[in-house]
Order: sequence, then C-alpha cells, then structure tokens
Amino acid sequence: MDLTYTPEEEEFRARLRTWLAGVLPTLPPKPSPHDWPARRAYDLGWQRMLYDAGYAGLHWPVDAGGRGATPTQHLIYLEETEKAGAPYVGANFVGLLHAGPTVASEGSAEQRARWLPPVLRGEEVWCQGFSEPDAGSDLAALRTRAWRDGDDYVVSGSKIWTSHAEVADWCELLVRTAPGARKHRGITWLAMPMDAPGITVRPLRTLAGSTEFAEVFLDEVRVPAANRVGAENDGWRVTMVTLSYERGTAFVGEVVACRRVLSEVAREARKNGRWDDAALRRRLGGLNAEFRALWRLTQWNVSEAQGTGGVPGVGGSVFKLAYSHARQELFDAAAEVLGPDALDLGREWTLDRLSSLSYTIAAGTSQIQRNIVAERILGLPRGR
Amino acid sequence: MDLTYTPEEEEFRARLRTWLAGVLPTLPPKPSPHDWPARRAYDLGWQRMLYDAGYAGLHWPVDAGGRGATPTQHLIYLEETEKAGAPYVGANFVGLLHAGPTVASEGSAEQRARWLPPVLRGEEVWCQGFSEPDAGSDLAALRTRAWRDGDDYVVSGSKIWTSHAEVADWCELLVRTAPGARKHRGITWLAMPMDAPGITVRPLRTLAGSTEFAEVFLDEVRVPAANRVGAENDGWRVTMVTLSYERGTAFVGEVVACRRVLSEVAREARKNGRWDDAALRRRLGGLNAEFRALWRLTQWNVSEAQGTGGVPGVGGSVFKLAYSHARQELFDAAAEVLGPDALDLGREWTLDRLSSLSYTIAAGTSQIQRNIVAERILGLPRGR
Amino acid sequence: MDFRLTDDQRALRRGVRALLEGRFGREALRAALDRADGEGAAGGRERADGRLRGDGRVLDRGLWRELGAAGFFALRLPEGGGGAGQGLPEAVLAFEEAGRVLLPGPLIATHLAAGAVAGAATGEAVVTSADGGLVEWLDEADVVLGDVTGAEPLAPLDPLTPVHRLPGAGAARTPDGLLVSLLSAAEQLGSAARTCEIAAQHARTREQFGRPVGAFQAVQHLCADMLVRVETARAAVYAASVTADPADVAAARLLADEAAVRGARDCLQVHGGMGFTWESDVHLHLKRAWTRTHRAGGATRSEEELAEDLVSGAV
Amino acid sequence: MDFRLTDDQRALRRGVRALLEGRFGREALRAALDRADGEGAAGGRERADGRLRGDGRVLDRGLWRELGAAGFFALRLPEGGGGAGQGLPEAVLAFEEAGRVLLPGPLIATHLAAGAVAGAATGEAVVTSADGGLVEWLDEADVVLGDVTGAEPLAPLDPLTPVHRLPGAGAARTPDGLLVSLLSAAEQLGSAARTCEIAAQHARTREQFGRPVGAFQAVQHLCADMLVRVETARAAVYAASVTADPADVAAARLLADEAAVRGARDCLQVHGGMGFTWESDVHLHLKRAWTRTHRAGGATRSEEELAEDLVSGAV
Repeated sequence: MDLTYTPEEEEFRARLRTWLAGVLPTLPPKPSPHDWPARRAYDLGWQRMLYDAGYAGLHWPVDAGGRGATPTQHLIYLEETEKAGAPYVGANFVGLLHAGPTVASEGSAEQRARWLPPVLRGEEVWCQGFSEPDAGSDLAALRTRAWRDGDDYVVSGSKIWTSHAEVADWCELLVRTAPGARKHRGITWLAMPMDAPGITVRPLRTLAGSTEFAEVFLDEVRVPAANRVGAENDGWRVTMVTLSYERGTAFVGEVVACRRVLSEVAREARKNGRWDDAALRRRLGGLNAEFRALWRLTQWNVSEAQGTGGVPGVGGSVFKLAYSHARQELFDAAAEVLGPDALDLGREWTLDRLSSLSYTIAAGTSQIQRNIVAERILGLPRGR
Repeated sequence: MDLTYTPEEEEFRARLRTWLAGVLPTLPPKPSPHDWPARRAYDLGWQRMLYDAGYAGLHWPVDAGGRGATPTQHLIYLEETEKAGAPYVGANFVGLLHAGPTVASEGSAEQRARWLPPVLRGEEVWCQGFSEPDAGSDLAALRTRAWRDGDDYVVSGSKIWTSHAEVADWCELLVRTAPGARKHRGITWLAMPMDAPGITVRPLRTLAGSTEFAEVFLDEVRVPAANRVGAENDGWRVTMVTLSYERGTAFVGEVVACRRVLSEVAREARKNGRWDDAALRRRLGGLNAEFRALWRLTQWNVSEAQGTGGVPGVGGSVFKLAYSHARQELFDAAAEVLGPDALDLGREWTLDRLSSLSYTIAAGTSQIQRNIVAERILGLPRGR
Repeated sequence: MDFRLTDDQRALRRGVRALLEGRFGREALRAALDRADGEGAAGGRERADGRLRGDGRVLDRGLWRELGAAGFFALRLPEGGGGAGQGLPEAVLAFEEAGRVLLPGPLIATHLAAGAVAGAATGEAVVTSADGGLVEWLDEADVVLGDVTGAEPLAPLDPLTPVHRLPGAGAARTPDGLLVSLLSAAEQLGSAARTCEIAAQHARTREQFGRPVGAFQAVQHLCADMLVRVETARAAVYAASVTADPADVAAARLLADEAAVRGARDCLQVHGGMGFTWESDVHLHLKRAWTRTHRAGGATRSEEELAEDLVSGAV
Repeated sequence: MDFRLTDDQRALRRGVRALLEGRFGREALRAALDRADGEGAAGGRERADGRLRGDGRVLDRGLWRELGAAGFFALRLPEGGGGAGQGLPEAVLAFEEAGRVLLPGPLIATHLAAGAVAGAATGEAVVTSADGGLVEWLDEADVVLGDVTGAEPLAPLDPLTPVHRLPGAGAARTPDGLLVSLLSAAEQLGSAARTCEIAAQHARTREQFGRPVGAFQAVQHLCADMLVRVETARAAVYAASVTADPADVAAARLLADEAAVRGARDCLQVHGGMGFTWESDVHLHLKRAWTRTHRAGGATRSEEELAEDLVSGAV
C-alpha cells in the first residue's frame, strides 16, 4: 500500500506543472459552446500543443506513436491538467480514447499509419457511431446494415448520441454485416469518412438544453472495405479490445473536479448562511468521505491496472456505480446550498445537476452495471 | 372524501371506549413472555371477555357467529383497543384472523359448528402450518406430504415459523396430496389436532433472542379426512379466499402504535438533548409525515374495502411496502435518539428495532410485494 | 367515514381532465415550450445559456379564460358569488389534474385571489404572488401580490415557469402558505402519478435484450416504488384537503414533493437515453417538480412543523 | 505509487486468516455465544430479557494469549521491543480479519495498550478503555483505562460485546480516538466483506421458484450494492491507514460503518426467514456493526470533521 509517488513520477508531475503554467496563459479565449468549428479548432490547437510538448498519446503504446506512459503517469497527467484548468480533451475524445486505441490495437500497418498520426497531431477529429435508437443498453441489437458492393460497404441506418458529428472527419462505426447471425456476431467495425455522400447529421437537444449530441442518418453511404478494422463480423471483439486502454483512469479528471466543486459548495454555504444547517453541513461532510474514497478507489484501480498489465476488468463497474451516484448527490446538495438560485440555469451547478442525471444511464446503466458486478465478480447466476 | 364518522360509528366507538375503560383494569397481570401456558390462558381469557361483551368475531359474518361489522367498525375497534392498551390478539390470531375465516368461508356446516364457536368463545387455539424450510417466499413449493389411508390422511414433513405451536389445539395445515401436479395444484388444507401422535414441536429462536416461533415436525401424523376443508388438491384456493376477511385492517393497531412510539421518541429526544440536532429532529418530522400518511392510507383501503364488498386487492402490497420501510426507519431513528442506550436490549425500542427487521421479509418479502405491484397494478410483463 | 371520492368528485375530476386533455394536450404543451424557448427547438443553442427569446409571452390567455369559465379559479367561491361552491378537496382534485399535464401559469396565486382580485375568478386576470424568495410569472402577471421590489429574473430551470428572485426576502411565509402548500402538493401528486404511468407505459413497450424492459425486475421495482410513493402521497394530500390541518398539510407537501421529484428521476432512469432528449416530456416533470419544492418555505419548514407537532399536541 | 498490497502484507493477511480460521471458526464462535448466552440455545428464554447467566466469562483467555503470541497486539511495536515492527496498514489488515470472523474482546484497546500496559502485548492482559459514554468488556478486563466510575451494565445488543454505560460522559474524545476510529473501521470492513460473501453464497445456492434466488435481479442488485460499498470503504480504510490523516480516517469510518451496517441488513434480506434465526450468524454481524458505530464519537462527529475539512484546508 504505497501512496507515495516515485521520484520519476514526481519529476513527471513537476515538469508537467511547469509546462502547464507556462502554456495555459497563452491559450486563445474559449470559444462559444455553440460554435462547433471554433470548438474544433480550439480543441485541435490544444492537442497540437500537447503533441509538440511530448504529451500527445501519453497512454498509447510507443509503437503507435504514443509515449507508453504508465497508468500512474496517466493519472498524474489527468490530475494535473484538471487542477490547472487545462482544456478538456473535447473533440479529440473519440480519436484519443477510443477509435485511436482500436486502430492501434487491431488495425493494419497501413491503417495505423493513415489514422493515428493525425489524431496525435491534432489534425483529424473522430466521432463514434455505436448507439442506435433501438440499441441503447442493448448495443449488440444494433440494426444499421452494411452490405458489400465491390470494394465498398454500403451502409444504411441511423446512429444516435454521437458527439462532435458536425465537425468530425471520421466516424468509428459499428454495422451489421451478417443479419442472420447471433447478436454479437455479424457486427463489423468501419472507419467512415464524414464527408461521404448520404450522411445527414441532425443535432439532438438534451434535457439540459444543449446540443452536445447528434443523430446521424446513413442512406447508402459508401465506405471503402479498406476502412474495415479487423475481420468482417468480428467488430464486437474489435471494439471491446479498446477498453484495455482505459486502465482505471476514465474518471480521474472528474473526481478531481468534483472535489473542487464540493469545496466550493461548502464555501458558498458558509457565505450564504446555509452552513448553520447541521443537516446540510453533515451531508457535505458525508460527500467529502465519498469523494475522498473515490479518489482512493481510482488510485487502487490504476495500481491494479499497472500491476496486471492494463486490463481494468470489472472494477470499473464498481467505480462507476459509486461515482455516478455520488455525483448526483453532490449536485443535489449544491442545489440545497443554492436555495432559490437552484432554479437559475445561469448557475453552473444547476446545469451540472441536469447533466449529472445522465451518469446513471450513459455507458451502461446502473442496472446493467449491477448485473455485471453480481454476475462477474460475485458469481451469481445469470439474471433473468 | 368523508373522514368524519357516522353517528352510528361514533356510538360504536363510544360504547367500546366505555367498555374498555371498565374492563381493562380488571385484567389479571400480564404473564411472562416465556410462560406459554400462562400466555394461552391470558389470551383466551381476554377473548372470552370480548365474547361476553359482544365483540368476538367482530368482522366475521353473522352466520358464522360473528358480528358482521363493517370494515370501518373493525378499524375503530382496532384503533380503540390499541389506544386503550388492551391485550393483543395473541394466541387467538390464527383462529380469529386466518383459520376461522377459512372454515367460515369454505367449511361444511359440521366443520363450522365444530370449529368456529370455540374460537369465538376463547376455548381453542389454532396455529398455522404453511411455511417450510424450503418453501418460504415460494410457499407453493411446500413438500409436506399427505396420503390417504382409509378415513385418514397420513402426513409427514416439517413446518417452520409456527407461532403458538406449543399451546395450540389445532393447526391449519397445507399439505401436498398430488406430488405430480403443478405447484399450486395438489395442495390440500387440513385441520390437524395438535395432540395427534407423531408431532414434535421445537422452539425456534429468532435473532431477537425470543422463541415466538417453532418448527413443527410431522412423522406419519394421522389426520381424519373429515378435517379437510374444501376439496382435495384445492387447498391453495381455499387458503387464498381467507384474505378477503382482512379488508384493509391488517395493520391498524400497528400504525396507531407506531404513531404513539414516534411521539415518545420525540419527547425522549427533548429530554435527553438530541432534539437540538436539527438533522435528527427533521428526520422525526419526516417520519411524522410518513405515519400520518399511512394512517390515511389505512382509512383509504378500509373505505375501498367497505365500498367494494370486502376484498382488499393488491392495495395491501402498496401499504405493506411503505409501512415495513417506515417501521424500520422509526426504530432506526429511535436508536439515534437513544444514543448509547441503543445498545441496551433492556430498552423496548432496541428489541423492537430487531423485530422490525422481519417486516420486509415475513408475509411476502418487499421484493415479492414490488413484483405484485408492478405486475398486477401497473401491468408490467411478468418478471423473469 | 368513506374516504373514497364521491360521485360528484369523480365527475369533477373527469371534467377537468377532459378539459385539459382537449385544451392542453401534448401539442399545446410543446407549443408553449417553443414559445418559452424563443425559437423552438431550433433555438436550443441560445436557450442553453438562459436567454429568453421571442416576446416573452408564454401563457395562453385564451386557455386562461377558459379555465376561468370552467370554474377552475372560482371553484371555491360561493355559488351565489359566481363560484362553484366547492371545497378544498375539489380544488385539490383540479390541481392534481393540472399537475398531470404540466399546465403552466400562476394557477395557485390566481385561484387564491379569486373573489379578492378583480378578474381572477373569471380568468380575465393573471395573478401572481411573492412566495419567500421567489416570484413566478412576474412578467406576464396582470396583478402582483406582495412586495416584489428589486426582483431579478432568473434563467428558469423549468422553461415553463419563469421566476424572479427577490432580494433578502428569505423565506417569509405568505399568509396563505398553508393553501399554497396544499395546492402545490396536489400538483406534485398529479405529476408523480403521471410519471409513474409514463414509466410503466415505456416499460411495457420498450424492448431491449429481446424483451420489454418492464420484464426486468430492476425496472419493475423502480416502477413499483414510484407507485408506492404516489399512493402514500395521495392519501396524505386528500386527507389534508379534508382536514386543512397544518400538520396534515405539511405531511402532504413533503410526501408529494418527494413522490414528484423521485418519480420524475426514476421515470428518467426507466427511459434510459430516450428520456434524456428535449423531445421527451419527462424532464419537464422533473424541472417543474424541483421548482415546486421551493414554494411556501420548502421541505425544511414542513419537517420542522411536523417535528414540533410531535412534541406539542396530541397525536 | 502502488496502492496494492505488498507480498508481505498479503502474507500477513493469509497468516492472520489462517490463525483465526483455525482458532475461531464457526464452532468457536457459537461456543462463545453460548457462553455469553448463559445456558446456550436452551437459555434463550432467559436471554430475551437481557439477563446474563453463567459465570460471565466469555473471552477465551487461551486464544487471547495465542493472539498475543502471534503478534496481533504487539504488531506495531518495534522489533527490538518484542513487536513485529509493522505499521498501521498491517494493523488494519489484521483487524479486518478479526472483523470477518466476529472475533470478540477489547481487541482495539489491548492493541493500543501494547507497550504501555504490562501484559497487553503478549495477550496476558485484557485491556479495555472508556470511549465516550460506553466501555466494552469492563467485567472481563484486567486493566481498565479511563474513568469508569459509575459504570452501569447494559443488556448488550451484541451478545459478544458486553457494554457498560458511563454516566454523564457524553462523547468526550479519547486521546487515541483517531486510531480507535481507524481500527474499528477495519473491523467494519471485514464484517462488510464477509456479509457480502455470505449473501452471495446464499444467493447462489438457495432455490425459490425453481431457481437460485441469485438469479433474481432484485437479489443480484442488493448484492452488487453491498460489494460497491465494501470496495469503496476498502479504498478509504486502506488509504487512511497509510496517511493517518484525520479527515481520511473520518471518511474511512463513515464508509466502513455504513458498509457494515447496511451490508448486514441486506444480507439478512437476501437470507429471508432463514437469516432471522438465532442459528444464523448474520444477526451477529449486524449487532456487532451497530455496536461499533458508537465508538469514537460516532458518525456525527466524523461528518462534522469532514465538513470542517472542506472549508478549512486545501482539498
């Protein structure tokens, strides 16, 4: 149980801090959240700065152009960038954290050479075409069809919950290539160029009023067969492989941010007098316990990942269950502290409260996570 | 929405109060909880007093020897006896509230004549032989066998969670008479004399340390076929019919008692200083809301039963879910108020806290109640 | 005692439901939302940072007058005085229906002003009232009760409930706080009942993993707990409408607030991603429910009143 | 950073587990229970009203000395001074194992007295200590630390933790409250992990409605939430053992208390009626877990400390 960082880790942290302190003041002003091209440019610009400083693809293998950092270094990177207020990964999310690792792991030499460097250099944006209106929790029920026609696949169907679709160059797309096959078979992974004819992107407004997501409609879109990663009908496995890149770090920045928010909420309560309410005060104390523990659980998962070679296993479900609940509790408590201002969408915490509602749904509902924990960790019989 | 009682109902209440005020001081001292014969005598004595005063079998039909009272009168009866601190139904529970109504509803003229009057007069005690070690929630999985031998059934098996077995004259017993039949078929209802050879009663100690229950082992016990109520293999239906006697009143006394306890807990908190803890104080306020609502829900269910002719339907599941939870919360809050004394088994609330743990399990777990609510009220598909 | 609804009460409920279904069905709701939202769905990007667009008139004055004509506001005024001569139980039934369909506007303030403020009873006037630190619908009200000096507009969480914050008002109790609590609880009850229905409906029809999601016990149990909260709150709200006892009202509002807020959240959970879109109505129930919890001093005051009740009076 | 257990720590845990399984398996637990209970199961009727029967000696002094010999009490004393030279992390691992098997006795007080009170380190002496308004094992202790004047025996909720109440002591903090909190949290963690295992084991094997109850999603989810609480508490407890930071310790005790209490309750629920018998061990976990929550000022103090931490220091 060693929670001290090695001299190498401390040096990595110190260098990163120094670099951040120098570079962050030089950043251009943040673009409006509604200006997608400006957001793309901003996010790619930040990625380019990371690339030039040697931080791009920190957790990618060296042979994929990455830095081959340890999970602990990745944790430090995410902790420090969050604490310094550095830009979020933004438009580079899918490229750096999902499609890129998939290509790095399962792509051919040509595919790696074509797709990976532009992601690292901040030149190309990827989006994700996985979920469908009728395939949410049950992703493998996806129905978007693709059939072979000469050197192309022809794709028809629709995707939902696609971030950055408006400004993406590529979409990592899951399609059904063998309609008769059992669910998880018959799925194929394709890299679809977003400028191909037949693609319609429609912004999808969420309950928070924002349009972070889009629906993507595909009408006989031609995708070269050369853009297929992995074998035909083997796309489910190809996609799952990518998870091994995550190594327990998925929520590092968020936990750091939540702890900062919690402290701000407490200070706000002191300022506006709600601190005198012992029930509310102790509730904030309890949340302090939760988020301290979540930070330690992150360190635990990262240590496990570092020790076992990278695959995080189902510990991620345990973390996600606890974290998504704690995050919702945090913004409920913030609303208590705000009092009438909790009805003000102009307050950041009010919007955060709304968006926190998705945490028990997106990327596997809490119900599904509990099934995973029960069946795969506790060995209970398959639920029915 | 009429919450005022009719003049007849008020008169019924007034007469009952007067009678209780006169008779309760004449009761003998309460027996030790460990002296079963004395408890039997005490409970039967109280039943005899009720009988003599015309309150025995208040909710039974007149043709079964009862008073044919309305559900509202029954509610008033239960409310007033609880408030006055009258004895609990005790050893007469199964006879008055389950076996008796079953015989009244499904028994032959001879059976009614034989078994009902002694229950009403406080002369005979019944116990219930339904649950088995491997048939708890899944009662219909019961395995106690009975086979016909001349004019008798011969019964072997074991029952569990049988109250008052040590001092009962009769046991209403569910047995399997058609082993091959589907679960709910092939069950038969028998009245078993508890002095028959082959019956062994073993006290079953609960986590609260008490022995309110027993296990009953049956080794080729002979039960006359004349003691069968309803047809052979029709016992499941026979048993379920009885529920129509309950008419929403099952927890009247308990809700009244919980409201009194809650008030006592609040006064104790005022006395020992815990009242200054706003979180605890407001928690008690919230429980006040819960129990006020549970009382109104009782009145609602009773009114429904009165209006529709007596079958309470699945509203009982809604009530039981809310009540069992609220009761556990009540005694958790009481423990908070008690502080270190919450570790003292000599405090009544500590024992009550322990026994309240059974409320989400006994008579249909909360999980099963939720299935019932979801499937039968909300019309969701059968769970799997 | 017969706690069930009388035939007249059932008829009144049917009537209000029919009126609201006819005049404020889903299309009318979404149209009001688009008005509140400035330019409708396409204006979403602007909406996100809280600016109201358009002329700011969201209330349908025609509907308001129809409500007046139907007696919604004058319900409790004596029959001789242009009212329907009904009591609080009937008002609660009407407001429950309003909560079901998310009917917008300062319904409670206008109802309470009927007979005292000209035009309120007939729906000619829209009346609002300061309540603690907030006032709803200030910009669209014809008559404003209470001191709203220094009111500042918020970007309202519930797009169909514009609110202003009042400076330093704290949580001063309005004289009719009891009735505000009760009628607000009735709205919460209606909303809670509705989200329970919506969740069950979705669970019966939405398929995942080859079966309706309602066949999963986890979904069943979410829905069952929603119903338990609804029915418990219903008993409390109806009883409080009969007794008008302050502790009964406090209990009703606590349980109805909880049934509405948790019901909407669980409904969202049952819906999964589909409930997370602006197109779904579920979030409107949640935002309105959250908004109503701030009325009349909120849960904290109710809990304190109920605590005090435990040690002060007879049970 | 490598938060995982070292090989030595794993070996220590294995060693303690083997020792306790050998010397305090289920039979020993039930035997201790029967001793505490006076006349064993047959004495249950007397036990119900709280009287202790028998000679009142429940602790197995032989086992206590074996614990001493194995270094349980001297674990953190320097190697030169007869100890094992280990730190708080190792102590936490040992106390977690003690919590798993419901090992009775004033383990924490004796451990903390090692090196200061003669015989404590070796298990020759049983040491207890006043803690706020309570003192555990007063009648069987050889050495009592703190003022226990006027101590009154309670009929103990946990049959294997006799307690006395101290008059007017309120919740005065003992000087080593931090370590009491931490080691108590470790015991809670062990208990929580154990009840999660017991529940899962029962769910895998107990059949109802023609299938293992663990195939029902409702049971699966109860068990999953138990594990989530265990693993969250584990991270907090282990981290607190490394940092010994007061806020970390407060967090650890809060989460471990909750994991233990709710774990035992959920375990009971999963067991249905079978868990409700005296013969089941589940209730012993619940009663012990409840008892431990009273140590070192309880949850309220920990929450207040953690609230203060939010506004006082750096996060």
